[in-house]
Amino acid sequence: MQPVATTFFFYFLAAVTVLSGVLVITRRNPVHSALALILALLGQAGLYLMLYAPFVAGVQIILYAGGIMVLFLFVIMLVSIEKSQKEEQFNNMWIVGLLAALALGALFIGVYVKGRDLFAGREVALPEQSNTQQIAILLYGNYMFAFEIASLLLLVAIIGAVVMAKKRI
Amino acid sequence: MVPITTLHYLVVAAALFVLGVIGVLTRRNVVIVLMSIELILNAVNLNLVAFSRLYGLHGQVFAIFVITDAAAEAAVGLGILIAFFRNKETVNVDEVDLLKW
Amino acid sequence: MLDDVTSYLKSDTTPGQAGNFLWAFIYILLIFLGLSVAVIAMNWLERKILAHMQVRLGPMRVGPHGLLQPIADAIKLLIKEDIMPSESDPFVFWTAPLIVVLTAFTVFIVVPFGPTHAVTDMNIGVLFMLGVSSLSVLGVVMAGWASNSHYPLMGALRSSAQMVSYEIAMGLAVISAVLMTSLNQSGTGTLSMIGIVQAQEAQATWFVFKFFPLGLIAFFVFAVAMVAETNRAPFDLPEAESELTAGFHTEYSGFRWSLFFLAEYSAMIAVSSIAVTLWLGGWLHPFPHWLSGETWDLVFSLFPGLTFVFLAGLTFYSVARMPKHPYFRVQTMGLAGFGAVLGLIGLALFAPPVRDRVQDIYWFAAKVAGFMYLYIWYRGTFPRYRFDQLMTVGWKILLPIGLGVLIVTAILGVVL
Amino acid sequence: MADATKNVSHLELGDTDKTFLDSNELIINMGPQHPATHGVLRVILRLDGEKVLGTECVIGYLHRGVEKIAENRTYAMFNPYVDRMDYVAAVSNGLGYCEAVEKLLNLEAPPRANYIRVILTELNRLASHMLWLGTHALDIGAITPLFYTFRDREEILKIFEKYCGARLTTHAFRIGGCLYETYEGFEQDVTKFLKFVTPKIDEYEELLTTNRIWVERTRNVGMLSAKDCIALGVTGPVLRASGVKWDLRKAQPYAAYPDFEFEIPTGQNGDTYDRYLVRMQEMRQSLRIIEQAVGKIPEGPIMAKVPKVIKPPVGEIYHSIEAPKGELGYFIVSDGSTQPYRVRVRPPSFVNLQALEQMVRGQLVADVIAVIGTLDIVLGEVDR
Repeated sequence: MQPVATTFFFYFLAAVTVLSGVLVITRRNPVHSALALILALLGQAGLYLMLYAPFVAGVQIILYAGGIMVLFLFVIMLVSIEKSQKEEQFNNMWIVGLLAALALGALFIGVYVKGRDLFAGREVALPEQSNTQQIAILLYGNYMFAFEIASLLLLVAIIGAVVMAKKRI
Repeated sequence: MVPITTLHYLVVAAALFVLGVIGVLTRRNVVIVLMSIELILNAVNLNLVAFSRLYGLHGQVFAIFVITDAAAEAAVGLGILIAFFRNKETVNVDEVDLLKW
Repeated sequence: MLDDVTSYLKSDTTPGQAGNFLWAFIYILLIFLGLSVAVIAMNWLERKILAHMQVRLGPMRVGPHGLLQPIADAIKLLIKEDIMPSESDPFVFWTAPLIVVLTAFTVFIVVPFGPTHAVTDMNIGVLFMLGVSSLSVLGVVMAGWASNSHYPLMGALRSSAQMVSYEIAMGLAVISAVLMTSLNQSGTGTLSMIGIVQAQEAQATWFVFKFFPLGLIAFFVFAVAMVAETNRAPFDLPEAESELTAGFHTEYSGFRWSLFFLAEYSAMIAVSSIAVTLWLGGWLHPFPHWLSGETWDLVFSLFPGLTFVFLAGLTFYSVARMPKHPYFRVQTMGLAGFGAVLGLIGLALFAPPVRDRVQDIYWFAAKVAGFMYLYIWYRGTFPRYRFDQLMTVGWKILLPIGLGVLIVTAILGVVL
Repeated sequence: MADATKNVSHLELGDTDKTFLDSNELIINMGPQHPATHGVLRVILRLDGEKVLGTECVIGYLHRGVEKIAENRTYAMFNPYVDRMDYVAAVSNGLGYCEAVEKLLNLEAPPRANYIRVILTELNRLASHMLWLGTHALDIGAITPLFYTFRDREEILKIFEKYCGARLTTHAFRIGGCLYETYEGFEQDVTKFLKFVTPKIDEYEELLTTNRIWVERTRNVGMLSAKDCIALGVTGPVLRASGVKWDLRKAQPYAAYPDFEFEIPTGQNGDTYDRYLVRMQEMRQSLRIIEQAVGKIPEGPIMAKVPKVIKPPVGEIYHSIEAPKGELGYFIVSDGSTQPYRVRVRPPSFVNLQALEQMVRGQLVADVIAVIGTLDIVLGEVDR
């Protein structure tokens, strides 16, 4: 499949992602934030597809948008949001935080401006058709140990979440 | 038009990262702070996947591990949030100022 | 432009793969129209079949044998007042049905109606379908939350818990089918929907019968999980009307409610398509390897036409049985006209160029229709599960079975 | 969402005025406009997630003051009103009232009238149980039995219609016997119906009795021990399903019941499934009674000698019969005038409904539906 209108789609998806990101951190209502985050995640899945990473895109949709965000919505529905909506949304030191984050952004910009030439033209065409197989080979070959650790981590997370959220164990 | 290079993706990722950091540092609502952390993790993922075009598929595998991490983090974080809300009846990070009560 | 048209007709890939925008767009339109027609037809058929199971006639008044009933319903829904609860969250309330309906339709991008009859063929086709259909949970949760009412909230909580837990069993069953694609050969397994059907063609068996009874068990797990995924009886707890009035869409009315309705039926068709693709050979006609050869090909290619001619015959039989009272004259004529249309379609489908192209779609649709009948049949016969029992079935029965099948399939795949 | 509780704080169901998650309590108003409450019953449920912490029944939406009306009507004039209480089993209601007044007047209906009464009452029991089965199954999610039972109940209603002109609120009996002689072909009709309905009951059982989902939904749901049943005054199939062999038709025989052989089906566990089985068995026993009665309806008058103006002697009387839903009792106080001084009805549904709280506490929301269905309440009777 040769990509079509790459430039347009890139800017479109990037805009969707970044604007949704802005909405995530500015909305008063957490549910709206969560919806914006879902949109950002979907936009990012599109970006993954453009980067020839269909498997990651699929995992992004199925796990992030379909799984983790449902969890978020669940919790938002459980906690009272009406009270928190009326309160002050930003903490006392918001200006410091903002400045720090902007400084970080400036740092990024600096680095990218300086190292711009490092990236150009070095892209290799990845085999898109066998992407899933390649990832599987890496995942169950080179990264077998990490994979097992990840499964253990998930188990611990399940137990932790149950312990935390259950009223009486 | 300028062809889309890895740098473009890195800029998007950096923007997302900065947005996430702003969210974490300035918002009071724990839920939104957790969502901002998700944004940060996603920015990292985007970087990893973008770099995998330069250095092979390892980046994509790492992205999958990061997603796993994000799932674990969300589960535990939201669990803590529920426990916290049950005790304090608020979701403001400012109020989380005790290690034990 | 013309080049685009002709080049696709001769090619052997899907328009999406060939980068043929025109045909991809045509396919999207066709699928959209086809789905809408299918949902309307399904609405009528469900009411009719259910009615006949329950010793009653079902819709009989609007048009002959109630054929125009779905249209009347649609008009009613469209012109009905659209009520939004005053305490609801308008934005979320408004977007929830859109999300549900969008996800239900998006899934059809990768559904292969034939080797070339799909919008596109992604190499993560199955993953894409599962992922996108799992997004509809979001719409359900949002609908329940935004209504700001207790019954919808409980319906949404039930629904999301149910869909999230059955997705796991479903995924395991799907993986075991995907594993079957790579058997006997090294590393050619695929997630592509078209690839899976082609693998069944190449291995000369439908995956239901593969490693008997493993394929059958995986299929069974999927068949149960898919009913739960679509919130249909006997797993229709989220909208159990005797408990939660209408579950998450209690507060919806008019057009928005009809979007939920549309989404439910398209989701049913979508999961049935996955089942057909993964286990029942997709567009392949029955016994593609025993009954091959030119004669059999001819016989099977006549089926679409025969079906429509049979339906036309049935319609004309009904016309003959219509009461001869002048009051029924318009209805009789309408029914006869309907039969004539069916007959004409049937005759058109006998034409050689058409019948070769349509055959794949026909077999696919026929298999999906079988599943649709199953859905109706379930609804007519089964009581409803309770929530804890539903979870027991999902986590303690389907999940272990799915895991077991997956492991055994993997071992057999390596050994054989 | 959390503030949804604030609107119901006046219900005084304990201290619920906390945030939704902290108290973990959710108050749901089930009814009066709810598809599964069999009319206008309103149940306020206190829920912890899906678990029921407590219930409160709010009744009276259908209160018409039947008992008060009785005080301003003559004995004969009040007779049709009782049909409107349990409108599903109107014949039984009429029977109970007529027999109570007869007892007060110290007269007896002639045997032929008694036989007709038994046949019609048992037919009515069948009709009532069929309606119960259909709606109960519908509540649990099986829609098809409803249409089957309504189809077969129709045949019973047709017999009623032929006999007395009314299908639902029949007013079939009069004080002292029956007003109407059986119509031409009554016995054939009933026999035909018996032949028709016996396989149908097997059909219902085929659909439900061994259906896994049905069994899972009903077994060990809404348990009620025999002791609780007696303490709460629960009667009828609900009591019998808990293992108590108590049926007024045997215990205090009335009408022509001593002449017939039948068994009292009982259950063991007192759960919803047992109640279902008991009612199914009762339907078969009713068929048996009708079968015995229809062959040997004695000849003779159908009306006892009743004075034109009914003026019972001063006194009081309590008479109860086994209605489809349980013990239906009439307590009538006469002051010697043409109008009763007081009529008190002991409706089985009202008393049985008391058990709801006991049966659903700690169970799930879906079980509330099943339990309301299995109690077989008719709101016309609960509210009167």
